[in-house]
Amino acid sequence: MSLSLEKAKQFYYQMLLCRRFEEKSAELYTEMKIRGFLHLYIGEEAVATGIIDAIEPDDGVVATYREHCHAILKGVPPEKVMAELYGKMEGCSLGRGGSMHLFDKEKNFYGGYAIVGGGLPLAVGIALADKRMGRDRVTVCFFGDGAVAEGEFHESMNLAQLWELPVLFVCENNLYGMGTHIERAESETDLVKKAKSYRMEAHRVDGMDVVKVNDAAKKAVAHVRSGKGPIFLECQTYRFRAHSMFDPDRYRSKDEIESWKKKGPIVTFQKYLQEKGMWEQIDAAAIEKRVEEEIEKAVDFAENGTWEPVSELTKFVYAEEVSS
Amino acid sequence: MSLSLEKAKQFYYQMLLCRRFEEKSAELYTEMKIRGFLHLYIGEEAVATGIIDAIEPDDGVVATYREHCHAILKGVPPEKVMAELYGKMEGCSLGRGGSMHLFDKEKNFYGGYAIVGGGLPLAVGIALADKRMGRDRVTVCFFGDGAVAEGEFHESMNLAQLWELPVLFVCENNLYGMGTHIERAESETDLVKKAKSYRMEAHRVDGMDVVKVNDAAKKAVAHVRSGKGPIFLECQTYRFRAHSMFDPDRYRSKDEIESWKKKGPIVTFQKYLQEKGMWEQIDAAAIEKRVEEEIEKAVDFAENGTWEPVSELTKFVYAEEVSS
Amino acid sequence: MKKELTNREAVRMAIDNAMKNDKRVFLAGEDVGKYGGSYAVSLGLLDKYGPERIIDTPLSESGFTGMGIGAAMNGMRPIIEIMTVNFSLLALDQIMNNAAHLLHMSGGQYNVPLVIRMVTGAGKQLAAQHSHSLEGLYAHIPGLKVLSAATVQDAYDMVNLALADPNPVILFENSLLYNMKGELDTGAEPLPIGRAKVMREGMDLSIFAFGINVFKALEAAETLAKDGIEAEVVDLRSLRPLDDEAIMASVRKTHRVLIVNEEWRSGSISAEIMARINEQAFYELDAPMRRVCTEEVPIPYAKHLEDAAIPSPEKIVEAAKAVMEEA
Amino acid sequence: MKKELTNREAVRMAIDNAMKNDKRVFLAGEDVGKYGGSYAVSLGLLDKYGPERIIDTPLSESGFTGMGIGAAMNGMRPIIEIMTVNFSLLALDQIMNNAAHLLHMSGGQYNVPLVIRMVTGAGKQLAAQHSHSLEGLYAHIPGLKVLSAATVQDAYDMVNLALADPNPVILFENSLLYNMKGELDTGAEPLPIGRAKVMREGMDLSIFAFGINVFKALEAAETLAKDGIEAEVVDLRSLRPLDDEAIMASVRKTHRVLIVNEEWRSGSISAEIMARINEQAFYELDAPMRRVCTEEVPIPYAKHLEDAAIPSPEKIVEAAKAVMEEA
Ligand SMILES: Cc1ncc(C[n+]2csc(CCOP(=O)(O)OP(=O)(O)O)c2C)c(N)n1
Ligand SMILES: Cc1ncc(C[n+]2csc(CCOP(=O)(O)OP(=O)(O)O)c2C)c(N)n1
Ligand SMILES: [Mg+2]
Ligand SMILES: [Mg+2]
Repeated sequence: MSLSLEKAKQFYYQMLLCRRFEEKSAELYTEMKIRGFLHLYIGEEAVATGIIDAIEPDDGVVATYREHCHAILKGVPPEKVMAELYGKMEGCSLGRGGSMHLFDKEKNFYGGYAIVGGGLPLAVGIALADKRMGRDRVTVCFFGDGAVAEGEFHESMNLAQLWELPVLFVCENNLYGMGTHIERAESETDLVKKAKSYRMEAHRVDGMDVVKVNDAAKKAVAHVRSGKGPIFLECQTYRFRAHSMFDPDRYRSKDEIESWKKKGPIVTFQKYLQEKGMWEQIDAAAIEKRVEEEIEKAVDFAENGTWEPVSELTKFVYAEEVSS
Repeated sequence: MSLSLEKAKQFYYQMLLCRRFEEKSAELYTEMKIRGFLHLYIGEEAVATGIIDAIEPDDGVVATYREHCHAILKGVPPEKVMAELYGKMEGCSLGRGGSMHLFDKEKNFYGGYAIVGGGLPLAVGIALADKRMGRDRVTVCFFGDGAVAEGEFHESMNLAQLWELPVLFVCENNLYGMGTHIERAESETDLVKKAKSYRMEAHRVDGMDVVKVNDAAKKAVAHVRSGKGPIFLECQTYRFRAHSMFDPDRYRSKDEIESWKKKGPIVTFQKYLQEKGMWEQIDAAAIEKRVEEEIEKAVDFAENGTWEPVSELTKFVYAEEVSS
Repeated sequence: MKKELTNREAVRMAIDNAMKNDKRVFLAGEDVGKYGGSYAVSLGLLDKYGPERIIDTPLSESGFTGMGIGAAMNGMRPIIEIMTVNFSLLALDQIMNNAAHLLHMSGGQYNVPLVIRMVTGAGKQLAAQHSHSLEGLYAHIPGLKVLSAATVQDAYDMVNLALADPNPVILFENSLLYNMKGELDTGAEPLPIGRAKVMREGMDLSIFAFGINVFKALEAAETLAKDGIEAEVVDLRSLRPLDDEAIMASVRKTHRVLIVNEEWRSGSISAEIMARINEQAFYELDAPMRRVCTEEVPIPYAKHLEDAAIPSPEKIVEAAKAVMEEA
Repeated sequence: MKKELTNREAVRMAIDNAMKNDKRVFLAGEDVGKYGGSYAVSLGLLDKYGPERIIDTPLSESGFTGMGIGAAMNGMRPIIEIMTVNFSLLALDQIMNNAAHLLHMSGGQYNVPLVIRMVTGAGKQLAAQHSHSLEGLYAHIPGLKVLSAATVQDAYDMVNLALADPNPVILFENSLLYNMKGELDTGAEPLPIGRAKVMREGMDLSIFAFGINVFKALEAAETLAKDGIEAEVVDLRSLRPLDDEAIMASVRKTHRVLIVNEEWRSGSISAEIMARINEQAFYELDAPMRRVCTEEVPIPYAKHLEDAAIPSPEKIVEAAKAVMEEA
């Protein structure tokens, strides 16, 4: 199945936007405009791009602390994400959440969670509510290979399959949980087998290839939406940057990183477009320019944002009114 | 492989001892000599009997709250177990633990644990210590089908296999976790498949047949002791009594219980011995008498036990001396 | 409408009514359905509402509690039953890091209207791993509300208050009270979250308690009365938020304080109450405050040792007298 | 032997020595090996001792903490590193129900000589799920010992004290202190578990603190001194057991009390200290005790909000003055 030109442009734009957004964030981190933990998704953009394209605006996404791109792709305006990284009131979590806790209820972006594995049970519950309320929605839950070792992964897989809930579990297998290679963390490194041990339908996909991810996601989403129960997708990918800005990256070789960069999602997609004869048509330069402008706009927005008055500190500890 | 007469006598004696011990306990419970939760193993005796026979006195056992028989089979004197159920100082846990927390360090009985799944990580650690210290020991960890849903099961399986530790995991699959049938608790009810998803060697065995359990256990223990890593054994069994003395047992049919009773471990073993022409030789009446005497002795011992002075209440909150 | 029923029936009735009136409400937990609830609270509800709304869960405390949080974020009103507080530690990450923090860390976007019920307390010879009282641990967490019912009326009202609240609410129930009978007025306006209740008036000292210890305190108060000491017994009811106003009002009246709770003494909620009285009514105190708590020991199995470990009317009387004997 | 080094180096050196001298000691936790420790505490130890003794674990807090308990029961002396206290909730069941209770529920047979190290505290803009201070929660649990190091000397000594203790010991380390330099005397007899330390003498009020807040309190004390207020600053060091004797001694000297800790105010260890002073030194108090704690809010990301949420020297000065201004 060949990609439409429109889709091709969209994917290229999205992946580039993600990439540049995070490169800029890294820069701003060294300038100390952004603080706390900053986990970059650079190298893994094909996964979120391919997956989130396959769902509807009404569908939900639950993500981790490495979720800038997921938020943006789910429709959270980059400027609101950037403002959040700055800690400004105009941020998508009003500056309370920071990089690890992006939220946007309007966009059905259920948040970034910083306890590894902690988002999975929530995705189960969101999906359960949809099923019980007879809604046609799908919930996509992203997590890393490291999360697979947590008990919550296991409990969530079982619940989701047992109750046949509309969840798409997306494991972003970038081979490392911080500095620990999956070979040193999992007795069985074939994660698809793990999902299957819950009788869950499960597939592996090349997470560096946005087209393949998108194809797999579309099939998976159709399955999940049709009421046939959850699906587990393992996306094999790699992070080009350190785990976080604090990580001296001592645990893997430069060679390993370089070899993965050669199959990076943007390069891979470019090659694909060239092969299909579409590369010229998408006008990469124009996209690059558009992305640049957007990033600039986002940074401006964040720079001009306001600091929430300290008197508001304890706001949002409790919801005041009975929500309907 | 045929059983020696000696073994046949031993198994019959052991299973009968377990059975009568617990029948007596139930009686004493209604007489309010025993209180708290009392979980009976009646119907499942072939499992612990067959397994514990396959290990050495020096090997360790970690068990659950349904562990009277495991303790006795591991060598804890029945009278010390009974005294524990009475809450007397002469009990194997000095009356502090009760039915759910039998311990006997001398016998390498590492205890009964009442948090479902809570014993598994301990077994991993005990085995890790043996491996690191170059000891030749095996740790057997018992748990129920219900425990398989807990995150700790998953984490423990992974750690044990990842580090190739000398643990034998014995899942006593009696089909129910309290009132919840495994079909309503596990999306995949084939528990062997779960273990295999950690690359762990795993087998299923008829848990009502002590000979089969024992055969499987001997092979498993040899494998584990040889340093080849952990093994998972699913023993299919059934509890004839309610979950605990509090359980009105509303969730399963009388028929179901009766049909399992027909294949109960003692009846099954009796049939086996008859087929092998050994039944007459074991002198069941003599064994019954011996068991009766032991139970009587145990009850006497417990009755004559002493109550720990209240002034000792806070003893054992902290170990006083630096242990070596 | 007034009627007499047990604590257990009151909780069940409140859940039943809520299920009937609000399709968003469901009950989930281990053995709440087919077994009928480990303490028979939800007995009969499965037949009435079916397995889609009375949900038996696997043994996965973290998983199904988190599930409840997600469902609450997505428009439902889940009641999660954690069989006993002892097992809630397995779900504490979900309760603290997600349920309690979500509203704040999302900048006010996601509130979590979740009710978590759990049985608390010792007294049944269930030994070290099954006898915890951890009310103070939960009351420490911003974002949660924490209630403890003593009376039949509160057993009923608190389920309703919790369900009506847009925040995560923890309900502690003591299984030893389930069979206790009392009067329920289903038409009465419930005393809100955050309000304590004076159960017995007295001028000589204030005894603050909650849950089962309210009754132990009332019993002690009767004994004390025979010795001419009139104790005021206050049922705290709401452990987060605490009713500072009611607490200080009683202190200003009696000038002497005794706190009774079943947690291990150090760091229990008794300490927080003492701290607040010190902060807000220091000059009202005529004597050091005292507390009767559980001894700092994992609860032993043997009955006489368990009894010695936890509060009793006798200990309360003794401590109250000690408070009165101070200068 | 005396030398100057950082807190991080002190902890590392203590672990290193223990590994060298006792084959039963091992270190296990997430990224303690190849990564070098998430805060570089164990950097270099993998090369020295190999993966059998410096054990990188999967993300399985409950699993590997329970593993440590089992290994401790079976003759080893494990040091389990839980990357930060925030993740320790996932292991709390193992810590409370097993590590803390095993000795008692086994009738004295199985002690658990386990050391659990974890990073605590806010101040790094890590927001709601990564900024907890839960010292009081752990100090509530009978069977545990709980220590918090402020100085380089204690960072070193406490590892040794914990390893020598036959009970499970929780060590809290504040990552903001890791780079702080100080003097270490490796030959000195360490101040035992259960002992507080006066860090600055003063006659006017007692400030009790631990961990990073000792330094905030000392800074505040300097400011106060300029206004003629001489604060005594006591580093509590041991949060379970608390050093009642040292606390009361200071109260009897100054008659005024301020407690500083970074937990959420309600139900934090400040409350327990107030409770004990009320119980043991009530008549010594000239004024209500006060406390500077973290506001009752999940820690926000934005720096100015985070700063506003947690204790600071300014807040301590202000509170100290308020204590002094009382009658
Ligand atoms: C429960 C828990 N333990 C530890 C951490 C610290 N930590 C943050 S991310 C991470 C690695 C997670 O790896 P993975 O799930 O593969 O996701 P990735 O970072 O590779 O995207 C660790 C150990 C945490 N946040 N939560
Ligand atoms: C963590 C935890 N959750 C719930 C319980 C209450 N409970 C005790 S036993 C049990 C059922 C366990 O079933 P299974 O593991 O199959 O063992 P069985 O009782 O059948 O031997 C439950 C729910 C508990 N003790 N611990
Ligand atoms: Mg990863
Ligand atoms: Mg079972």
